Amino acid sequence: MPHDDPDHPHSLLPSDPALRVKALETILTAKGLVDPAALDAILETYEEKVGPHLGARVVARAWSDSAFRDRLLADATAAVAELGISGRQGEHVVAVENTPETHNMVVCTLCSCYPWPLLGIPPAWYKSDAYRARAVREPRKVLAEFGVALPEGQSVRVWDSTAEVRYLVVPMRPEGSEGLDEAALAALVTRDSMIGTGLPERPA
Amino acid sequence: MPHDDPDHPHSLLPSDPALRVKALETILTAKGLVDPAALDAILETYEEKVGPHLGARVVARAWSDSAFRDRLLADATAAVAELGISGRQGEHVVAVENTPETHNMVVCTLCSCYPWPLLGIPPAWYKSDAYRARAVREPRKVLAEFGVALPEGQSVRVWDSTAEVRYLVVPMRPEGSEGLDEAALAALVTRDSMIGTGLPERPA
Amino acid sequence: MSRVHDMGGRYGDGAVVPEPQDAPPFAVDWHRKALALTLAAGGLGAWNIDTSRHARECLAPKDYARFSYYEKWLAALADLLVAKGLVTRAELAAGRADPAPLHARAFRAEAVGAALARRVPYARPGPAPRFAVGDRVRTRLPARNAFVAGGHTRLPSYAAGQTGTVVLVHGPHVLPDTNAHGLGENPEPLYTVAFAATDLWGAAEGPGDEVTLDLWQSYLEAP
Amino acid sequence: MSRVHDMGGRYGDGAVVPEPQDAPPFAVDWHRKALALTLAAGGLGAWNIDTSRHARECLAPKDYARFSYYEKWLAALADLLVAKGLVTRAELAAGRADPAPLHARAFRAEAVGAALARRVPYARPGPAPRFAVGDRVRTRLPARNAFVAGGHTRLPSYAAGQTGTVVLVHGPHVLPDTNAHGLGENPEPLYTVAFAATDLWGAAEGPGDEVTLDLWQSYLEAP
Repeated sequence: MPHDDPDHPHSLLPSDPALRVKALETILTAKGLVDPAALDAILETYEEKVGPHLGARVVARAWSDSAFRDRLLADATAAVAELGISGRQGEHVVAVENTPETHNMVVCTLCSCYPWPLLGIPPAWYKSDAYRARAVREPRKVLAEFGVALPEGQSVRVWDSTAEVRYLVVPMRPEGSEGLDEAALAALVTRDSMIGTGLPERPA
Repeated sequence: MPHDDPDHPHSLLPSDPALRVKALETILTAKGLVDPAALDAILETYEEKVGPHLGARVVARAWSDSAFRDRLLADATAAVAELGISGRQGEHVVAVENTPETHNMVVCTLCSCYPWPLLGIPPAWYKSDAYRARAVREPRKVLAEFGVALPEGQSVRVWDSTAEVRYLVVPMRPEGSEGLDEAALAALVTRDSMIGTGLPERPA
Repeated sequence: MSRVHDMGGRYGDGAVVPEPQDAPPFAVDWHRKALALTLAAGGLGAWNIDTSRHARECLAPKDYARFSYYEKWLAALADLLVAKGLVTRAELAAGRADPAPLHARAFRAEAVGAALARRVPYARPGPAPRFAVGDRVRTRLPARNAFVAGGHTRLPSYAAGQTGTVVLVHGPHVLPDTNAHGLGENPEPLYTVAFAATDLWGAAEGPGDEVTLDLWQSYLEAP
Repeated sequence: MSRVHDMGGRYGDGAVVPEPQDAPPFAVDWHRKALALTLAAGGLGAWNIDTSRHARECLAPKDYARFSYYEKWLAALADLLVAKGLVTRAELAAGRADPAPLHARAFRAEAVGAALARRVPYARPGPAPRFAVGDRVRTRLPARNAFVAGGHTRLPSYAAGQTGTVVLVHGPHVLPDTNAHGLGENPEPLYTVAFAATDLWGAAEGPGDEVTLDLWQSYLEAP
């Protein structure tokens, strides 16, 4: 267990992070603790397979199919599996739906928990001290920094992800999107709208 | 008022602190905001006039003169003035006496408040994050780092200086000091013993 | 307060800087390698997710505050590798190690796809919940690990000693407070509890604003 | 939590390193100048002690955590000089300024000795105390400035929402929560309140261990 000691082993590594990575990679691959080909396979997953397009499919399906929406809100873990979405950090999923009365927004103040299988690698701002510190105390000021102003009468509920439950915001379906098919709807669903720091795009 | 903005003006100064001081001194003296001779006069006060020898005189007097001790514990602000001790950060003084039942220890968790007119400039450890963070939660572990182990049955009371009241610990008079005069007693009173992180020296 | 990572509600951090929706997942090349190395080393199974979170939390405050996200990961990874006896301080200092064959438990390339696509649930059989949706509950004060002094816990300081309302009941989940320290999974009912922003901060930005947290049963008591 | 300076009880900071009893008051030369400049500039009377404390607290967390004590002083001094219009950003960036005669309110060498030896009390006439020695009182939760969001306050987070016993009654003192922000001295009765270590930390190091804090009346309520 690490101690509360200034003498942390990591300080033996170079301080420049690019050199730190290189040193760790050299040591771990030399010792056979890491398979170099596994590194590429991991990156293939997170650079090419998962990403916000998966969450957008879920939202678009919920907008188009009210029975799916009901299943999603009742048990999102099962509902997203219907679309073949699974994986680490997506073990226990809860979908929270925005309404005219309540806007939902997700944060993890203690680290940076995030629904990876639905949204991919979290953006840097989600992992920033500023977001972690401020989202719970002043979500509306944070939203303003994203260009979002909530209408009068809409309250904010911020979900601080302190356990292994991962939250997916289901934004309100934008006006003017009637008649669009699921693929066209999914194209309106931005990453930030599923975290709650943005709203979906409006149809052109 | 400073804003919660990464764009603090201080970041315009050189980051090396010795160069920072030099730049500020150059600017402030050029603009006539600081009298260069005043800097020397300030340092003369804190390098040559005040220091822990003043607090030690107070403690030695309390050990030798029970009427003074009673006045000190009842109103230390007045009692230390009897010895000609006055000055900034000594406006409201409270003396707290160690007993076989209670050991007293002083900290300022929020900044580093300290009884300057009695003890001079605080030592670096008093101003360290480690002391500020830990003294209130684990005073006995901190005392161990000073080589102090309290006897069974003695509780610790830590005084967190959150206002303009400054605390002076009156340590217990060491065994073997019977018959010593005030000057000899004062020589036993260490700075740390008046903060509560040390005990007085024993007579040789 | 517990540790420097427990920053919810803190003042002083400046603006949040949004990024384009289609920004690449890694801003610079070393971020890619930092993530991949951390996941690959995690695949050795020498520590669990709670232990790795705690290793990041245990970074010195001055390091935690100045490190970017992946710098925290790298530092904690190095500390864990030494703590678990997988790498020596001498190897870290040298930046090299003597060659050895692939470790029996190394995370192999051919296993990666399936492993990352697999769910590893934290729900467990365990005690029946004491609280129900709609119940009022009060959180522990101070926020702390009741098993290990300074240990891992998931009750943030800003929500300590507060009264809220249960909005979701998740069933028993692995307790991080023990699991992080090799003290077992000790499953406890997990709840999502909603708190009024006015209670948490003394004043809310808007009427009805709330914050929810996921909290284990032992963090809670009837108010 | 309020800000990064509010560190009482924090884990992760390592050992305290004692110094010899007769160590010189300043370890290095720039410390001397940092102290002297800060006190001399303070002598202009452009800010009070609460404002200067708040300026240090408002440093960015990453700076506060890495700065040594006098580095915090210097950074806050620069920020205050600009905030009060005494120095410009351009002058800070240039490291120089056009010469000007000594300011009318500059702290003059011949005044220093008497000024530093003078007491400047913070006690004021004010309301009669509501609590007496021996009374039980509970502190505000959360710890916060009730006048200015994110403003200066002297209730540390570790003591918020806690119940203790009044041990000293000091009479009315200037309230930092207003005085730091130009909102007046607003004197309030000040108390020293003792809290059981078991209450503050969940467990005490030794039986009977206590922590006392100096707290203004508006921080307190009857439990």
